[in-house]
Amino acid sequence: MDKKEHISVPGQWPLSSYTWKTERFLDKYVEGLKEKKILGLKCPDCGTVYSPPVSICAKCHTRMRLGEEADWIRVSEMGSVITYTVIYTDVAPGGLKDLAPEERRFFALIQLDDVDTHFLTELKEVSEGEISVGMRVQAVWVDEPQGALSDLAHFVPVEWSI
Amino acid sequence: MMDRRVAIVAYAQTSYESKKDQSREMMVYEAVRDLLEMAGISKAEVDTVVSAQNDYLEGRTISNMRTVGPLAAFMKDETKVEMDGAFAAFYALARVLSGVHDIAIVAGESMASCYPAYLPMTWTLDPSFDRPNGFLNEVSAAAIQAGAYMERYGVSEEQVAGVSVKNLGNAAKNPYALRKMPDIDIDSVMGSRMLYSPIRELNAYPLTDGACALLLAAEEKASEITDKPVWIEGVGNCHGYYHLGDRDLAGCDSLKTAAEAAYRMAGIKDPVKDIDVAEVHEDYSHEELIFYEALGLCKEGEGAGLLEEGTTAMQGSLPVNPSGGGLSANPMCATGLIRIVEAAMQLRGEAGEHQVPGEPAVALAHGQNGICAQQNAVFILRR
Amino acid sequence: MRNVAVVGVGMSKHVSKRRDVNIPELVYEAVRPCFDETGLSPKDIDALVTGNMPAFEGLNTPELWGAGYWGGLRKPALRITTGGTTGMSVAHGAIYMVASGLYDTVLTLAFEKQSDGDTTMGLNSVGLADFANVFEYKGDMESVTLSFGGAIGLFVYQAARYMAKSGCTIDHFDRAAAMLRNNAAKNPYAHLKQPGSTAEDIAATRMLTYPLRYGHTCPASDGAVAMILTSEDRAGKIADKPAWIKGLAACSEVATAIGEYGGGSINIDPTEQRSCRFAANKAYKMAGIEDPTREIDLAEPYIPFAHLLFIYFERLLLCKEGDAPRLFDEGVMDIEGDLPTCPSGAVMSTNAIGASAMERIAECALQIMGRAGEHQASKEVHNAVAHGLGGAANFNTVTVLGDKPNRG
Amino acid sequence: MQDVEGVVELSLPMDAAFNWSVGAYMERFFGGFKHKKFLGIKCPDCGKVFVPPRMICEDCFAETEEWLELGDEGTVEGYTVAYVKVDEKTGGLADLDEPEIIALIKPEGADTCLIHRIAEANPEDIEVSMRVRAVWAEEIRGELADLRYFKPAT
Repeated sequence: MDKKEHISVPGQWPLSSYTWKTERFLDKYVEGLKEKKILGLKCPDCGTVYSPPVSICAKCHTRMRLGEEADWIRVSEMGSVITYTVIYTDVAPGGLKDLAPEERRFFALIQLDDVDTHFLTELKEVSEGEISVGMRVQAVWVDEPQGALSDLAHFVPVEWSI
Repeated sequence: MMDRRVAIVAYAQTSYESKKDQSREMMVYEAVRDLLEMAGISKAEVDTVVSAQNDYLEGRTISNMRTVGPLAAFMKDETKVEMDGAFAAFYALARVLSGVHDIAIVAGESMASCYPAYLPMTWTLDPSFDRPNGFLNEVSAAAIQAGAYMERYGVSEEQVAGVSVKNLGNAAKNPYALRKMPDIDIDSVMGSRMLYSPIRELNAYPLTDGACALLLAAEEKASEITDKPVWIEGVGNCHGYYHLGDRDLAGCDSLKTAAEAAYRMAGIKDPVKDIDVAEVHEDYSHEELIFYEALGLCKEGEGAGLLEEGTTAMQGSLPVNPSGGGLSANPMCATGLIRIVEAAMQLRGEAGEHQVPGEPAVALAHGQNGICAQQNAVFILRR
Repeated sequence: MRNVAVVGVGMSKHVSKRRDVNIPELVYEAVRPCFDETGLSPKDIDALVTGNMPAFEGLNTPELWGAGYWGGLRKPALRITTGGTTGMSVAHGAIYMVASGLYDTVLTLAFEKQSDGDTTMGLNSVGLADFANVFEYKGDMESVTLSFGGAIGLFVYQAARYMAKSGCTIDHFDRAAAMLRNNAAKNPYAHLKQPGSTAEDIAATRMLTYPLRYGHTCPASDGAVAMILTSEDRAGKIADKPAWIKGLAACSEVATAIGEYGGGSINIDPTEQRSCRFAANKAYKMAGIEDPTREIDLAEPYIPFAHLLFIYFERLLLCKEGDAPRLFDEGVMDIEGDLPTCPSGAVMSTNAIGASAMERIAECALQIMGRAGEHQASKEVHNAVAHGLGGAANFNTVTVLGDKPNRG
Repeated sequence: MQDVEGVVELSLPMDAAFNWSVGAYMERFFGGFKHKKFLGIKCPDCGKVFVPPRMICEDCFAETEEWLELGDEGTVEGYTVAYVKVDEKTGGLADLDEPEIIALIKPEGADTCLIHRIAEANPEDIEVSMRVRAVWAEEIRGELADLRYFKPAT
């Protein structure tokens, strides 16, 4: 508005001074990933299947039973693209830089078959022209799973269909 | 002024701890689950949910975004008051009074084990002067206030310590309290660590993890849910001066105004006679004495006398903080709501070991917000 | 509910940086006109309801500092904060204060001074705890950070799915953006004004993340809005032509895209906005509106990104699902159209975040009062709908305003 | 059913940075520091003189306009002796090596107080209504840090 230098006072919000706590609902899920299995957790009340799991079912206000074997189910490694994006720019010194077509990456919200939730993952082996909402995709595992979320490396289009 | 009668029909508290071994989401979930269980209703019957949360206590903005599930607010008219929980209850009351909603959940929570202790309140300070100077924080401000009050009325440190002795002794009988001290005496308060003179560790609230919830219902629904409704008969709410240097620190004008409004609405003529039990939100022991005076429970400068003659003791004629008050547990954003819940428990005769004698019929509950109680909310409840 | 009227509206100018004023001073610029225009003073005000986007300016409860500047000393105070919806959640708080019968005349205001703060870190802090858990369980942090750089992260997913469902194209987003930029040029309070902006100009801006371009996004603004609300018996004495609150509702879902602490989200389709339809239905019912497509004359949905113009036109039940792009093409949403939508230029042109959702109500009120000036809709506005969006597109708030109070 | 015990505790090394405009009134106040003076501002309605200065008299809802030069002396209206301080990282109360005096000081001619530190004095010698004088930095820049502390004005 005006060009005059104005006095201001610097300050901080030290987010690094906070601790957040959460229940260990991903422990068993990553144990499954180590064996190349995707697990889902079923709400004991309304039956909603979450994968990755959660600790509370918002739909019916029920605490999920993390210790109950019967509530954990193995779910499909195949699913559908709910929606996707293509990354055209990346943060670079001095602002954003455009990515060349071959540098662009694809991310998608995927819903696995038999699961009532979606999650974010990267899509590979796909081109900008091919990718679409509803596209069938399947999981690709890392060679040696460690029991980490990144064991489920990315998803690729399903090359065949039933 | 109120076209509809609104009652507290259920309540729930978590235990108050210095470090809970659960997420805040699970803590909130448990409080709301217990609340619905006590009311015997399901999530489907709830119309609206008002939470009291503060993003600087949660370490994330839009802190209510992740508590939709735990609050039983999924697909509900949910909102968040970023103040003490008593103000959330005040808003929920307005929502039900409007006739748009019949049943409201109110919940307040925070986890001191997750946020950087006394820093969030320093972020309420004027960023052009007091905050960068670094001298003021909630404890040093309270100390300056305590000094001003004691100087004005010739009150001694031992007299102020009497508040801690009463409240922390009461807390020993409260199963939810964090700081229980059945054997506390004046010497133990006077011997505790000096922080900012005259405030010592046992004059100040303990950092607390905890959550509290209550259920409000319009008259026609209230009778379906409980045969012991606690009616909200009056409310007052007031914002006072910001700058500490503008205020008369020996009193609390904004509480006085809030109390007068609540008394007017509830038809309270003589608070000492008309009120049977009170739960006030004191963060520091001297505040309770100032609050007695602002609430009109005694004349200005006579707070210490009221305490000493035993009027506000558990067995006195007007017990104040039978729960132990904020000195016994202070999960910020929940503390004022806890006062309302504790007052309701007293009226229902459900306070257990810390139940006051004489079947109280009228209770006062109070919540505060901001440094040195800048904003105050007062509730008058009747069984 | 007791009838509630909007009798005063004030806004500060919105710009990217107001380094010459502090927060209470900036907000005062919106409050003062409310008092001047209504002839009221703080003596006439029974309560103050306020809010801003928490954690963006690094100030905890800035009302503690500011309320006295705004006429709030010794008044009942309420601070409400809910993310992008804040401004409307605050206004709803003020409406309930009057509707409850507790108070008669209430001042409400919302604000943001983004130039004081760190908007990106502020936004990131929404999900820090969730991302931290992904990090803890050794997830691919690169995908999380790359695909969620600021608020746009979530909205690109929404835009791509809407295109697939409705069959509209990026060209629609370009033209919607151009319409809003032109509308903003007529609004004295708007921030980003680009008179004569064309779809080609928008199309020439850089693609940030498919399918949204730079020209489809909103600026960061410093600004404030204030309103005076009052009861029916007082409204006529204060304003010749008040705007009436006819219906209000809010609805919360769980966050989409990344669930709590990295869990899965049941809010599967980010374009569905079930909570918006739910709230709109409730608010229309309160307002006695049976067919919003015919009875609503003007809409101010919360549009920080161009594709949302179409999504919210549909989710506010102003047309059948999937029809919005066609109706836009036919000129229905123009200032001269049958159902002018965002004549203010929308959040896309002016985004002092905390204030934005209250400005939707303020703009509807100005249109009903006939005081919108250059951006006044051509048709007469009897009923209007305002909307707020917040969280990870999981909070929706709706307010229906009209030129007559509810009866019966 | 065996419950899953314990929680994951998380933190991230990220902070947010801010820069608050102090506004025209505080800019002028800091300008007064260049002359080693406190500037107050007077309400045109009630006549109250505010320090630090501000745009609005909250009581009258009036815009303040008349600036006053108040010198750099004042009286102690209240105080505390600090044995601890708030740790900038953890937010906890850390012991101070030497106690520090924090006081409400009413500059001469003002109706409100500001909060600052008193040094060059023993805590036991401080009392309400004693006079104190500002001690200024050697190099004055027209900013907050120019005002180092107050000391007894003997």
